[in-house]
Amino acid sequence: MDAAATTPALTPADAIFYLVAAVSLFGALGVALSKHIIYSALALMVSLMGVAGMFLTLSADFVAGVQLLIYVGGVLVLTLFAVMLTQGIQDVAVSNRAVGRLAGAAITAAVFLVMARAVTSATWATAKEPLPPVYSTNAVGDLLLGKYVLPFEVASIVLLAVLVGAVVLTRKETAE
Amino acid sequence: MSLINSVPEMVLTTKVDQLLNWTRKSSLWYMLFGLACCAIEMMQTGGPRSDLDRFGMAPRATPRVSDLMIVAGTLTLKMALRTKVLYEQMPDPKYVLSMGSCANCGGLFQLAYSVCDGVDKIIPVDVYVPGCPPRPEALTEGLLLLQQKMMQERWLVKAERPADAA
Amino acid sequence: MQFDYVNIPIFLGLGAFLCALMMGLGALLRPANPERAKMTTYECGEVVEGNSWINFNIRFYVVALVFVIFDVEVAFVYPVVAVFKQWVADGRGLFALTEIALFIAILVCGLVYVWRKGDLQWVKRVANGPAPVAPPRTAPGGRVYVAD
Amino acid sequence: MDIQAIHKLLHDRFGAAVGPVSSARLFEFIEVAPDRIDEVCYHLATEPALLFDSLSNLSGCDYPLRGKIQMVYDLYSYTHDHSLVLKVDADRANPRVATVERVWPAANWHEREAYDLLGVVFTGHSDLRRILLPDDWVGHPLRKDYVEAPDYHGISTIRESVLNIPGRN
Amino acid sequence: MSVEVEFAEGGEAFGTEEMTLNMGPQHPSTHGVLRFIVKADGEVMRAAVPDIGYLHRSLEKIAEKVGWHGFMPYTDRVDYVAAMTTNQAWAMAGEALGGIVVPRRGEYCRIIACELGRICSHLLAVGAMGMDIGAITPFTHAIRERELINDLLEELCGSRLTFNYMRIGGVAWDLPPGYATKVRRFLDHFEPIVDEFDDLLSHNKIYVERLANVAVVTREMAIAYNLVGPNLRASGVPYDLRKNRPYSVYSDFEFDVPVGQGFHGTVGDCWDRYAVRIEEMRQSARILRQAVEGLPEGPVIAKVPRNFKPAAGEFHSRVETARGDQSWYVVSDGSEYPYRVHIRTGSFSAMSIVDALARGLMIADLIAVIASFDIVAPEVDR
Amino acid sequence: MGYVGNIMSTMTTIFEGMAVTFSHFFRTPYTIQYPDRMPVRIQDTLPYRYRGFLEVDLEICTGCLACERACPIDCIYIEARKDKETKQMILERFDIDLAKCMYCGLCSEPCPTGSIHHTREFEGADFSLESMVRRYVKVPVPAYKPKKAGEDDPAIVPILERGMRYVNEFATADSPGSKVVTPEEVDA
Amino acid sequence: MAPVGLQHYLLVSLALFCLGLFCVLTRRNAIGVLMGIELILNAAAINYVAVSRYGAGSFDGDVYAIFIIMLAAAESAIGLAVVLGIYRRIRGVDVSRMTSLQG
Amino acid sequence: MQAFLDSIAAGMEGVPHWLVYAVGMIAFGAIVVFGFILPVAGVTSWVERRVWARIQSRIGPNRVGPGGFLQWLADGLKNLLKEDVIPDAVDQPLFRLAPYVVVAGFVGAFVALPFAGSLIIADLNIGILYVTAVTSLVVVGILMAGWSSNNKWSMLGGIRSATQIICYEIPVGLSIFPVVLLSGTLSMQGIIASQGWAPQQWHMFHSPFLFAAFLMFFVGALAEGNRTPFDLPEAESELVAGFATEYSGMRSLLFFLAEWGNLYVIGALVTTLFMGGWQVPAFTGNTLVLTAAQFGTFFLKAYLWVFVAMWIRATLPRVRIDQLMSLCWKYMVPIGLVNLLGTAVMMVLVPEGSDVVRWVMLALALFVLLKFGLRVRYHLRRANYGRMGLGAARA
Ligand code: SF4
Ligand code: SF4
Ligand code: SF4
Repeated sequence: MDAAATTPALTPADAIFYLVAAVSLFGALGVALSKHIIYSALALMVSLMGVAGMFLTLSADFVAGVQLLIYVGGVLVLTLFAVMLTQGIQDVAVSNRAVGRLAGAAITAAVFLVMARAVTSATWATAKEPLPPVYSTNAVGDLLLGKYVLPFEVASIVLLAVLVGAVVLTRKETAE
Repeated sequence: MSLINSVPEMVLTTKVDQLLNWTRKSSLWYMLFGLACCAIEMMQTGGPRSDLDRFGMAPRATPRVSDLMIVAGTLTLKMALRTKVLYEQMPDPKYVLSMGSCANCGGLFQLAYSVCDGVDKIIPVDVYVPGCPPRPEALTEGLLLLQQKMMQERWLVKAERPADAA
Repeated sequence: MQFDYVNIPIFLGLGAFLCALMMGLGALLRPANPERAKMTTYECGEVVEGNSWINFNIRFYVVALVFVIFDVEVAFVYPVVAVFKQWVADGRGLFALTEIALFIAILVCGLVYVWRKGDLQWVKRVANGPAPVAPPRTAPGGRVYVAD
Repeated sequence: MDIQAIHKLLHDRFGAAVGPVSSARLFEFIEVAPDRIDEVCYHLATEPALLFDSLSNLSGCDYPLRGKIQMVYDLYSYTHDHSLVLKVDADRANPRVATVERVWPAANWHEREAYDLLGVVFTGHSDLRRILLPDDWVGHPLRKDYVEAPDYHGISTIRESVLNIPGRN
Repeated sequence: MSVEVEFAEGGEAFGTEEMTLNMGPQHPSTHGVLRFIVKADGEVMRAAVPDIGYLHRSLEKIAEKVGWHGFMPYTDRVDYVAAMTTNQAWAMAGEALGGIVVPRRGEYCRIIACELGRICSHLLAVGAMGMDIGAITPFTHAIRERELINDLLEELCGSRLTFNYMRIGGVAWDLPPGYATKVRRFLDHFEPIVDEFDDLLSHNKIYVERLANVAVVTREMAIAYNLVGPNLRASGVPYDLRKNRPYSVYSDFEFDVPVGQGFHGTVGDCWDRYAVRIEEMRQSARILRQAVEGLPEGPVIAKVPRNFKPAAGEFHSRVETARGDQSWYVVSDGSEYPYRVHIRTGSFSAMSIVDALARGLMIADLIAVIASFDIVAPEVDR
Repeated sequence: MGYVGNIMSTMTTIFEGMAVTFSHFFRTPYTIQYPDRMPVRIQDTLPYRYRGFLEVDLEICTGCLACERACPIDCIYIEARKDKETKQMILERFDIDLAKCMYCGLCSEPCPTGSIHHTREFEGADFSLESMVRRYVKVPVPAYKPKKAGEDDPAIVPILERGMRYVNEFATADSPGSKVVTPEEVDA
Repeated sequence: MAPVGLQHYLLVSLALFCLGLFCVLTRRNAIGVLMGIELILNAAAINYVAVSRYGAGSFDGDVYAIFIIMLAAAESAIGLAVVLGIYRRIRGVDVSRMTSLQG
Repeated sequence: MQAFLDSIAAGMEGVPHWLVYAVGMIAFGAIVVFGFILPVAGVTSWVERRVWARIQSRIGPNRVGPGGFLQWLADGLKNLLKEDVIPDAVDQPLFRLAPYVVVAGFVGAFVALPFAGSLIIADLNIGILYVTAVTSLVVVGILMAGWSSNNKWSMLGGIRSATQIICYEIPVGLSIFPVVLLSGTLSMQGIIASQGWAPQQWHMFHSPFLFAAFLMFFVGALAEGNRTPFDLPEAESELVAGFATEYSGMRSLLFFLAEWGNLYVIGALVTTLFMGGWQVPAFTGNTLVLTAAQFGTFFLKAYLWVFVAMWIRATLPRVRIDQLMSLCWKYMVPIGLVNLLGTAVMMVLVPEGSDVVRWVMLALALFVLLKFGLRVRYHLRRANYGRMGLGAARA
């Protein structure tokens, strides 16, 4: 929808953007703060879907689809399996945690401020308008078969390695 | 916030009550609870010849989703305790139909040392069906009787449920 | 295009709303008298033994693991097959075909590997195993008298 | 092989532990001492000539007048297609019979049942628990002098007849 | 702990905890009120300990209270799926002790009733088996055929399930007019239905996969645990009381004793137990045809005093019920009440073997095992 | 069976099974639409021997208590006393507990006149057990006395005939088996 | 408010990144850490896409994003496998005791 | 739909467009959810019971409303009035949330499902990918339900169900690829447009590979929908009611709603991918009539598969979990890969596909149908208890 049609205050597109951004950040907060690991996993789901939304606003619909397919359908489920199949995996009584919450918050805040400064101050080549919505799947396909054909194949090798590696890991555990 | 038994008697509320009763009686899900010989007849009642499904009555595996507990068979003392638990795990509104002499009053096993003569010693019974075993049609008749009883109940209106035996 | 996608959250919302509506209506009309006994966990009428949140068999997890890898593969192949027709039309079909074939071939190696290693087997012995045998006859003697 | 021959074999081996061949009118049986029954059965089950490979029934019966509880072993051999009945008289006050569970696994549950209903203790049995009745049950119902408990976990076991018959059951 | 490693890949080593599942007493699959305490690791069972007695109706004690004639209706309840055979066992005990000879026609009536009952029971067994494996239709079809048999028996003795048809000395009612024709008509209809069962269920790939090679019972194990009837025969032991020690008039009839062939798997697996039952239905049909053909004339019951007092003595009465050799140990002290009755049933021994079989199988298989043994709760508990 | 073999056998067997189930769409359903949508009352389709609820015809009850004695579980209760002057049996109570009865038929077997007999009635579901006790004697009635010369009272005759027919259904040692139609005979 | 531009996306992804970082720093158990890492990877993916949209105006960003997602999946697969392994050994997942990885 | 809203928006002056769009979209969504999904799911439950009943030579629900048609309504209302039990042991928030996630996940699939040529909520570019992706929500929901119930049956059921669904996403995805190869797009309408209305133009009959893909897709979809022979999670004889064991009243019904609705989704997908979707010959110029015809065609085609699913459920036993896995990984995945490559090769060799193959495939299919008919006739001839009728033995 063209921005001209409405008041400069807040175009629907922008509204949608803020919405999804809010969703993903909210989810991320949940991940960071929630007590029970399962809840953070579900918060992660929310966040991931928010990110998928942002991909959409960037008219990268295929990436969004993949995000949904792999992250929510794959990684998240895998995580849930791990958490559900091994109880007590989240409540381990340990004295020395990596970093205290406060410290962690401080560090994070610092990082955020510095980088935010950088982001806002730097001038980005925003001259170009975002592309008109096109059929991104085919574009990606063409790239994968053409420009990125080597990474494409490498990816499959990586996957192979991961598959074998992970399975071997689990089997090593089982074997002993 | 529930409207149950809190609305004054009105034509409307009576009508609504009838509607609610109608839905309840037209989908009476009974829990699979065959205990002895009568269980066979209960199966046959669900079977092709006299098909309980006609009345929208379907067997259910868990007490959580069932409205009716058909106590079909001899209730031994060992089983009686479990029966109570299962009955209590059913969500309201729940009904109990006692099928066969054993469930009614112990029947021929009143002579036994290990049999709880009568399920009504454990849980409130709504309808008794005589027979040993009651043939499928007899069970069907008992269920229809139960349906009649359900139609009498009042939900919205300030009134006691007749079924409130508990 | 974003217009199209806005429908997705709307539908998800509607789905949730559907549930909310049902539960809400129900809340008005359904009886509620929770008793302690009613709130116990169902276990075929028995008293529950132990929590069900336990360490489950890892087997399920391994399967999920294999799944994730192949899920990624599927995700990769989607765009490629989508453009394949175009490429064939442009006469570069053979090249694309080889690429896809190579990609899949490599993954098939993985599949074959886990298959051979028996990670797709659910349990090592479920059937075909040695049939259980009756305990062997043991000559009496060494009496153990139970106390009474 | 007929019962006389079997009895001869057993008698030669176990002597006094094996009683004479006596008759229960419709079948004949051999009486065995309660603490030797397992050895006798083991012999019967393993001796190639006999090879009683299955215990087809194990019943018990309470004789308060004789002060005995009698266990009846009904053996059958699928290999030789012959059968044999053994009897064991246990003292009613303190009935103890050696287990044959290790000879025929089938005996396991039969003995548990006999323990449950008759109170016969099978010495050496791997897990001698009640099998039919709940563990907290009192008494052994199949004893002739068993009296029913008035109630079980608050469930009364008596039900007055609706026929309210004066002065009857 | 070697077992874990042998069974479930990565059970113990991965610190998997065992999950204790209570299967039953109220459970859709267990036939009647049986209970199994299953120790499972994921889907694999480490143990499945049966806990029985939820239907213990103290029949053996009641027998001592109600007298010889009065106990007949109770025998119906020992095995309510095929009550006729239990009737017969009790009647035979009484006759043996009382020295009564049953008229030939009476024996024929009994056999007709018993074989109908056997078909009835096997129908339920195979149907329930399909049901437990997840096929809902065969069960209802089995029920449908049962209804026809019920009609026949109802006409014969006035009840669908608890027949109380036999009396010590014979049977209570003679065959009603035209019965032979009706039986024959039923068989003409029924035999194709069995073939249809084969097409619908028996050889279905999924079904076979679920049953073949599962819970194999070797010949030795079957004998050691004293399995009887179809379960024993499925393990390849051709032993059937009706053939090996013919009681009643079974010696008059032509019929085969089906044994497990390991058709789809190993001899003695679940599928064999199923197949044996299917085949036995056909054999029963054969017997029925011959029985209604060669029906002799004459009375159906001998003279038996109303207060029947057999001379003191003991007897092992054994009949081949649908669940196999059922052995009754009956003691009479010459009074009008039996002194002691003990019933050893097929299901009891079948139940005692389950634990030994279940280790290492999957939870789903336990269901198949129970079903394949055709265990009926009252027979186990009595 | 090999890889392909598995697939093929799966296909074919499932195909066969589907054919069987599909054929049932062309077969008439087997259901009897009890209670309301039936051509005839189901009771009338039941066989004569059906053991439904018990019924007592007091007109022909001799008060011999044979039934009460025969019942293994005492669910029949009869009170009969002999009238001093008329030497007449008077039935004062005749109760049957249908909730306890096991419908075994042992009571109707010894009845000399077939007064107590099973009907083909089975619909007795109710909300209470008390209502299942059948009390046949409302007011004390004199028991029936069989006459040497056979029954002549027109009011009793049909009932007695019914009773005797019922009794005759039970096989006795001397009842000939010829009641049965021989296999060759086709049934009407 | 200015119309949404590249900077907005960058800021959001930055925020995501920081939250992920926070997770990684403060989470006590390894699975939490893995989740944090996933958040970070997401942030990166957003950057790629956004930049390539607004900057180059091409689809290369999408491809990168897909590769990142692929890597994230791989990482979590391996990571979880390791975590499970350790947990099953020392009954508890805790990065501060990762030393038990060697051994 | 966008065009339609555009026209409205153009018509309305003064009202901000986004408002019109928002209202319009929500309205359409509501129509689909409450006017289509609910009734279809409900009626499906009733039809299913009737179909089973007939196969089991029963009658099935026929008392509630005309021919029992209102049975589903009664069931729904009844469960609405059932007490809502939430056991103590459960994890409350997740337990309450799970049905929402499941239902949302399955309703979400309808966004991309076409109903007719011009009737589709949103013809997403990644339509089919989206549909497969959004089902993963259902997995998460089921896992939540199973875990939060803190009941052993639920736990087993939930894990089983999740494992099964995710695993079968692979074969399903693989069997979608050949179609995508042929149509060169992921969008639903695009896929439909790349086929014709005539059977031999359907992807199904394009080549043996496609037909195999079609079978695999259907089987895989059944497995994803937890339908027999893959209904392990609700295996009543083993796990009492699977992950829904502890759920009572409305909550449990919501799961069933998702299951029944899912049936239609399966049918619609099969129709779209392999059976030419809503395509009808352009017999009239009237758009309205044409759309109606297309809708009818699509619905019937889709419901045909719903019926087949019910029929299968009434016929087949249930597989064991390890067999489920080996079927997926050892049979369907390899075959799926072969399909993919085979189709690709074929496209390289004969880019337009060969009509000969199409006709041969069609002929083969018809032959199988004929054979089937003959078998049915044979079974009817052999044993028809209809001849016995009521009280055969009573006579
Ligand atoms: S009432 Fe009769 S048929 Fe029913 S369970 Fe009791 S004894 Fe069996
Ligand atoms: S039918 Fe049996 S139980 Fe009933 S009254 Fe007669 S004898 Fe007693
Ligand atoms: S009913 Fe028959 S048996 Fe009973 S008292 Fe009367 S006459 Fe005698």
